[in-house]
Amino acid sequence: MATIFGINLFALSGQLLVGLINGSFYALLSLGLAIIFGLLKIINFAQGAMYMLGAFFAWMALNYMGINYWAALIVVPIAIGIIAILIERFLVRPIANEDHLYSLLLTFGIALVLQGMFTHIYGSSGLPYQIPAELKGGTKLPFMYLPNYRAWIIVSSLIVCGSTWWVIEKTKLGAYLRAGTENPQLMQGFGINVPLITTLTFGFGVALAGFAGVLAAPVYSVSPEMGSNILIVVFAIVVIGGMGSIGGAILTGLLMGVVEGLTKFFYPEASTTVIFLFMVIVLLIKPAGLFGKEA
Amino acid sequence: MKINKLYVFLIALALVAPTVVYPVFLMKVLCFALFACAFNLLLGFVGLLSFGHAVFLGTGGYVTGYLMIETGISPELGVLAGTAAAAVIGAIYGKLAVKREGIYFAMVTLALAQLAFFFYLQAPFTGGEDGLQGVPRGALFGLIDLSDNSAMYYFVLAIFLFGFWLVHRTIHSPFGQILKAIRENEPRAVSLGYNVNDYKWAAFVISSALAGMAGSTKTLVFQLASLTDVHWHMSGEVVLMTLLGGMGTIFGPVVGAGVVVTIQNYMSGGELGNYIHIIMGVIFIVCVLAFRSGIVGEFQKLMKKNFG
Amino acid sequence: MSADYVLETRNLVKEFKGFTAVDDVNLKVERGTIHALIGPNGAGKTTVFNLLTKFLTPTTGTILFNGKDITSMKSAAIARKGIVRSFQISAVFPHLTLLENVRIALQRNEGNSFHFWKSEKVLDKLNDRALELLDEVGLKDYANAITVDLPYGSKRALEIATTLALDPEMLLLDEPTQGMGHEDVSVVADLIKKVSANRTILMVEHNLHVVAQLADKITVLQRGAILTEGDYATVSQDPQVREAYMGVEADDEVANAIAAESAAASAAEKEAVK
Amino acid sequence: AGVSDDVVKIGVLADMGGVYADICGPGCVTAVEMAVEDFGGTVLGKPIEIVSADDQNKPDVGSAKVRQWIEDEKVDAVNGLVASSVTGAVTKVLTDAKKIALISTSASHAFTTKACSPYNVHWTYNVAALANGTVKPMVDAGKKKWFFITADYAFGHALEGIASKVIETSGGEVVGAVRAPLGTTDFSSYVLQAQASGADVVGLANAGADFVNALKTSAEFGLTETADVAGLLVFTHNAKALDPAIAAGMKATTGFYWDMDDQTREWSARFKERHGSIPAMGQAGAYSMTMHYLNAIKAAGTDDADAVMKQMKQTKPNDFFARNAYLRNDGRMVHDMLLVSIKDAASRKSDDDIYNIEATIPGDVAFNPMLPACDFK
Amino acid sequence: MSSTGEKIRIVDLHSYYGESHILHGIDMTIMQGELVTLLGRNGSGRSTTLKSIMNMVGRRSGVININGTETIDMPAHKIAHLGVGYCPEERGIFSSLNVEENLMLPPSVRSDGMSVEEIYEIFPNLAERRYSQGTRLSGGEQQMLAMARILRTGANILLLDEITEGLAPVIVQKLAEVLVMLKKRGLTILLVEQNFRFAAPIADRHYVMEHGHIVEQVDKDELEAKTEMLNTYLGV
Ligand SMILES: Nc1ncnc2c1ncn2[C@@H]1O[C@H](COP(=O)(O)OP(=O)(O)OP(=O)(O)O)[C@@H](O)[C@H]1O
Ligand SMILES: Nc1ncnc2c1ncn2[C@@H]1O[C@H](COP(=O)(O)OP(=O)(O)OP(=O)(O)O)[C@@H](O)[C@H]1O
Ligand SMILES: CC(C)C[C@H](N)C(=O)O
Ligand SMILES: [Mg+2]
Ligand SMILES: [Mg+2]
Repeated sequence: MATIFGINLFALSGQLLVGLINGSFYALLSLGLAIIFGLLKIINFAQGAMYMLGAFFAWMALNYMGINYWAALIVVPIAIGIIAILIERFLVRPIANEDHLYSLLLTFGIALVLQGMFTHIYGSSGLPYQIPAELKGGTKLPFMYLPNYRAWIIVSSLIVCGSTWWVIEKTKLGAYLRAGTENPQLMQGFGINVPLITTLTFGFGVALAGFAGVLAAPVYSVSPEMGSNILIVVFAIVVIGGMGSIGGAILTGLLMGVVEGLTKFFYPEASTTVIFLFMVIVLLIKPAGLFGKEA
Repeated sequence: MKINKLYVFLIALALVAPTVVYPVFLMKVLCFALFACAFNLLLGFVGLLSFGHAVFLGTGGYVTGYLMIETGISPELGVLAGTAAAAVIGAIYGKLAVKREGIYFAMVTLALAQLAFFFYLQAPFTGGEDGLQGVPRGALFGLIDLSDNSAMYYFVLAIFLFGFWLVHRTIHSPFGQILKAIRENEPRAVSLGYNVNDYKWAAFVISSALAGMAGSTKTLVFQLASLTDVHWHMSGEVVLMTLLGGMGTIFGPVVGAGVVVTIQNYMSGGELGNYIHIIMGVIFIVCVLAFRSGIVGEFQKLMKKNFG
Repeated sequence: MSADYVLETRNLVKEFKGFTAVDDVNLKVERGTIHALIGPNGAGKTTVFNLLTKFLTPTTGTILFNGKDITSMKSAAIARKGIVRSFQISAVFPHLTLLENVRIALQRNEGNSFHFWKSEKVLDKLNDRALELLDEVGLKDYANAITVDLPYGSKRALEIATTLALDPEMLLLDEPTQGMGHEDVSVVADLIKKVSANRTILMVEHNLHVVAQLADKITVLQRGAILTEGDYATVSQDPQVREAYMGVEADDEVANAIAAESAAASAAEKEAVK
Repeated sequence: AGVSDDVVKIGVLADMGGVYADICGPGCVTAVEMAVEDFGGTVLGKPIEIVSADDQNKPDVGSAKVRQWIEDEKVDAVNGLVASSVTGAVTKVLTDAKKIALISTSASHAFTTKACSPYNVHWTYNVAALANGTVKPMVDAGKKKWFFITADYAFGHALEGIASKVIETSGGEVVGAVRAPLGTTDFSSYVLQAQASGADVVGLANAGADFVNALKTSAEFGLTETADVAGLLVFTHNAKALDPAIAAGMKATTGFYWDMDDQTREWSARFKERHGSIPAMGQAGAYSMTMHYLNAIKAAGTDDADAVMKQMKQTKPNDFFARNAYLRNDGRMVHDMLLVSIKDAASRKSDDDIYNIEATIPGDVAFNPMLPACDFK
Repeated sequence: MSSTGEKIRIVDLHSYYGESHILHGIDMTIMQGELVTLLGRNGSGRSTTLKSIMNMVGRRSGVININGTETIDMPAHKIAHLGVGYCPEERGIFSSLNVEENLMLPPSVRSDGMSVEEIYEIFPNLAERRYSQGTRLSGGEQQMLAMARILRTGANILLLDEITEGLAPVIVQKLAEVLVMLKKRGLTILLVEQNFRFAAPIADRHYVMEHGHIVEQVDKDELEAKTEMLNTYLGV
C-alpha cells in the first residue's frame, strides 16, 4: 500500500472522503442557519430539532403511510417547511421587534419541546430506517469501499447547497432577500412583500434541516437526541465561517467535516473537540470568522 | 428604608427556613440562585447571553470535589479553589467570547462550553460519566463538621449572601456604571476611551467566578461533582431561571431558581417525570412570548401601575 | 520658527481595493484654532477622520500628535491621548440621566472604572464638575432628566458636554450641524465657538455659513487630495473650489440663481400648459 | 425487629425520559409494581409502597433524590438503577444510610468489586459476564485478532478492559482500539480504521444508540463481510431497531430473554400487556429482585437492612428470571446467562421474535469471581 | 379643482409609534405636478408624515388617498405600486448590495422611469463607484444613490425626506435642477426639507408643522408676506 511518512495514503483518502460526507450535513445545516439568520436576524436553535424531525418524519411516513424514501425526500422537507411557516407566523413574528436574544430563547424552548415529545413517544433508543434499495451496495475505490448511499449524500447535498447559493447570490430574488435582511421596512416601501418573503425564507431554511434529516435517517439511527448534539457543532461552524456569506456557510461546513474526519484518524479522542478548538483559533486570528465581514 | 426592612425580613426567613423545609432542598435552591445571580450579572446588566455558563458551575464543582477527595483540605479552601479555577477558565473563555457580540456571543460561549464538556467527559480526574463521588464535606475551618445538614445550610447561606451582595455591589459600583454605559451605547463608550471588551471581560470573569462558587458549594452539599453541571442543559436551565424570575432584576434569578428547582423536584418524583423537558420548553416559550419581564419584573410593573 | 501644530499628517494615503480615497494628504492643524475640512462628496473627509481616530488604518503615511507618532495606536488609546471624536449620529447613553452621561466621561480619569467592589457613591464627587459642564452647554436645569426625552438639539449639546468632560486637547467633529433646524444650527455653532477656547477643533461641515462663521482655517479636499488651503475669504474666492464644491456661483447667489431658474421653468411650464 | 415506620417502601430510581428510558425507565417501575402486587401488596401485615423518580441519568439528581427518600420518606430500598454513574453515587448514599441498593440495569462490575458494599445487590448482568459470555467463545472458536470500537468513557473503558483481558487469557490478541466519544453519530472513520486493522473480530464496547450506529455503519462499509462484528452489550430494544439483514447472526450475551420458555413467556406476556412492550433484561431483573427482597423480609420478620441482606444471601432466588441462581456475599447475583444470536428476517415469527438462544452460560463461568475484600457475610 | 388632478389627499391623519401619538389629525391635498414642502423643526413630525403615507409607522388612522385609491388599510408593500417612490431620511443604502445593485433594486412601478445612463449622467460619482459596496460610499454619495434609486422606478409621486442633507453645495444645486425637471415632467413631489434656501425657490406650496399638527399653509406667492411668521416657526 502507498504510504508516506508512515501514513497510509489510502486510509487517509478514505478519511478525507468520509469527512466530506459528514461535512455535507454540516453544510446543509449551517446553510439553513445562515439563511434564516440573514433575513430574520435570529439563530434558529430549533434547527437541530427540525433535522431530528426530518428523520422522524421520514420514518413515520414509511411506517404509517408507506411513503418511500424518495418521496419522503420531497414531502418531508415540505411538511417541515410548513411547520416552520406556522412557527414563524405564530411564535416568532410576535416577537420580531424584541431583542433577538428572545427569539434565540424561543427557538431553544421549541427545540426542548420537540425533543421531549419525541423522546416521550418513541423513546430514545433510536428507530431503524433502511437505505433505499436503489442505493444499497457500494463502489470499490482504490482506497476504500464507498457505499453508494454515502456518495449520494455528498452529491445531493452539494446540489441543494449549490442551487441555494446560486439563487441567493445571483438572482434578483436573492437581491431582494439580501436587501430585505438589512432593511425590511424600506423594502416594503419599495413595493416588495417582505413578510411573505420572510416567512417563506424561514420555511425554506428550516426545510433544509428537514432535508438533511431525511438524508441522515438511513445512516444514523433515528433518535430524538440526534439534533441537539450536531447543532452545537454547527454553531461552532457558523462562528468559524462567519454568517457573512452563504457560500462561506457551505464551504466551512464541508471543510469542518474534513477536519473532523482527519482528527478521527490521527487522534480520535479529540474528534469531538477539534471543531471547537478550530473555532478558538479562528476567534483569535480573525474574530469575524473566515468569511465574515469586518464588524 | 423599605428595602432594608425587606432584606432583614428575607434574611430572617432564610435563617429559620431549614426548620420547616428540607434543608438539602433549600441548599440546592441557594446554590442555583447564586448561579443564576452570577449569570444574570452578565445577561441582565451587560446584555451578554452566555449559553455556556454551566462550564463554570462544573469547573468549580470538579476542582473543589477533586481537592476535597485527594487532599482533604478544609471546605472553605475547597470553595475558594473552585471559585478561583472557574475564574481562570472564565478569564480565558471570556477573552475569546467578548470578541463577538449578540447572538454570536451566545454561540461562542455554547461552543466553548461543549469543548469543556468533552474535556471533562474524557479527562481522567473527573471520573467521566461517573463523576466524582463521595466528596467529603469536611470541617469548616477545621472546626465545624459540615456533614450535619444544618451546619452545612448556614455555610451555604453565608456563601450565597456573600455572592448576592457582590453582584449587587458590582451593579452599583463605578464599574457597574461603565457596564451600564456600554449596554446603552457601545460605540459611544469606545469613543470616550473605554476598552469595552476589557469591561465585558471583567464582568465575565466576575460572573464565572461566582458561578464557580455556586458549583463548588453545590459539590459540597451533594458530595458529588458530575457532568450534569457542565452539560448544555444546565446552561439552558440557568437561562430559564433568570428569564422566568426576571432578567435584569436583583431578585429575579433567586425567585426563578426557586421555582425551577421546585418544579424539577416535584416532577422528578411524580408521573410527570418524563415530561420534564417538554415542560421546561413550554415555560421557555411562554416566558418569551408573554412574560418577558419574568415573575419579579411583572410584579414590579404591577406595583408601579397600582401604587407607583 | 514654524507654527505650533497639534496634529500633522505626513503623506497620508488610504486605498480601498485599488481606489485611493485619501491621496497623499499633508494636513497641519494649528494649536488653538478651528480648522475646517470641506470638499465635494466623496472627497475623503470622513475617511481622513477615520484615519485620525484609527477607525481605519492608513495604507501609508504617518500621523503626528503633538509631534509624536500615533500612527500605530488603537482607537481607545487615541481617545485617551486627547483626540476625541463626535459622531454624525447622536451619541448619548439614552436611558441614563444627563448627569450620569457626563459622569461616565469624567469617570475615565478617576482610574476606578474597574472597581466593582466600591459603591457608586464614590462617583458623587464628580457631580460638581459634571454640573459645571452641563451648565456650559446650557443643560444644567435638566441634569436629572432621562436623556431619551430630550429634543434633538439638546442631545447634541449633551454629547458635546460629554466630550468636553474628557478635557480633550483636540475635538474632531464630523458634520456637527447635519440634520438640524436653523435654530439648532446656530445654537450648536455658538457652542462650538464657545468650547473652542483652549482647544483645537477639526471639523467637517457642508454648511458654509457655519464654516464661514467658525473656521480659522479651511482645507479643501478633492478626490482625496488637498486642493487648497486658507481662510474663508481666500478659499471661497478660489475658482477651482467654486467649481468643484460651491458651484459656479457661490453661496448666497446659489439661491438666487435657482430661484431665477425655477421661475423661468415655471414660466415655461405655464407656456407649455397653454 | 418488625417493620420500620409500619411500611415497606421501595424507591424505583431510573431514567424516565432519557437515553436509557426504554431499557429501565417506567418499565422498571411497572416491573416492581407487578412484583408487589404478585406478592400480595403487604408483608408482615404492613403495606408495601412504591415511590419512583427520574434520575435523568445524572448522578447528582439521583443521589439527591435518594438522600431525600431516605431522610424524608423513609425508603427502605432502592430498585431500578440504570446508568452506572448514578448507581455509583446512589450506592454511596445508601450504604451510608444502611439501606439496600437493588441494582437491575447498570453494567459496571464496580458495585461488587472496587466499590462493593454490604448493602449492594447487583442482579441482572455485568460487564464481566458480557465479556465472558460473548468474547470467550469467539476466541475459543479461533477468532483471535480483535479490534475495539469503544465508547470513550468509564463504561466503555471498563468493558473494553475486561474483554481484552478475556481475549488475552484465552490466547487471542487485541490488534487495536479506537475510542469513539459518547453520542458519536458518524462511525465511518472508526469503521475504516477497524477495517484497516485486519482484525477477525471488531468488538463494539458501547451501548444503546452508539452500538446501533456503529453496527449500521459497519454493515454499510462492508466491514461485516470481512470480519465479525460483535456487540458486547445488546439490549432487546436496540436489537429490534437493527435491520435484520445487517444484524442477523450476531451474537450477544443477555441476562434474560422473554421467549426462553413458558415461564418467561408467561411473565413477559403479563408485562407486555401492562407496559406495551416486551421486557428488557433489567426490567425482568427488577421484578425478580423485588420478589426476592420481599420474600427475605417475610422470612426475616423485619425490614432491617442487615437482617434482610443476610436472609437474601441465604436463600437462593428461583423464578422465571433467576435460574440456578444464588446471591453471593459480595452482592453479585450469580445466575445462568444466555448466549443469543440475532435472528434473520425470515425466521422471525413476530416483531418481538429477535433472538435464537444459542447456549446457556452457567453463572459461575459468566461472572467474575468474588474478591476476598468484598466477602460480606 | 378637478379630482383627477388630486394625487394625495390626507384627511385627519393620526399616527402612533407604539404608545406615543405623533400626528394629531393632519389634512393635506397635493395636486398632480405640484411640489409641496413640509417645513418645521426637528421632531415636528414631518418624516412621520411621509412614513405614514408609506404605512411605515406603528399605527395610523384617518384617510390617505393616493391617486384615487384609499390606502389606510393597505399593506405597506402595495403602496409603492400606486406609483409612489420614497426616499428615506436615513438613506437606506444596502450594504450587501453594490451600488449598481442598489440602484436596480426597487422594482419598477411604472414604465417611464429614468434610464440608468440618465441617472449616471446626473450623478457621475455613482457611475464611478458603481461596483463598490453600497455602504462604502461617502455620506453624500449615499444620499445621491438613495435619490437616484427611486427615479429609476418611474414613480410619479415622490416622497423625499431631507435629500440635500450632507451634500456639497454643487450637488444641492444640481438636485434643485433635477427637481425642477421632474416637476416639468408632471411628477408630484412632497419634500421634507430643512434647507429652506433650497426649498423656497422651487416649491409651489409649503406646509408648516409643529408638534404633529399642520399649523400653517403658505403659498409660493405669500412667502414674502409671511416671512415673519415663518421665522417664528422655523427660526430661519
Ligand atoms: N470602506 C470603504 N471601501 C471602499 N471605498 C470607500 C470606503 N470608505 C470610503 N470609500 C470611498 O472613498 C471616498 C471618500 O469617502 P469619504 O466618506 O471619506 O468622503 P467624504 O469626503 O466624507 O464625503 P461626504 O461629504 O459625502 O461625506 C468615496 O468615494 C467612498 O466611496
Ligand atoms: N420609530 C420611532 N419610535 C418612536 N418615536 C419616534 C420614532 N420616530 C420618530 N419618533 C418621534 O416622533 C416625533 C416626530 O418625528 P419625525 O421624525 O417625524 O420628525 P421630523 O419632523 O421629521 O424631524 P427630523 O428633523 O428629526 O427628521 C419625534 O418626537 C420623534 O422622537
Ligand atoms: C445502561 C447501559 C447502557 C450501561 C450504562 N451506561 C451503565 O453505565 O451501566
Ligand atoms: Mg463624510
Ligand atoms: Mg419501613
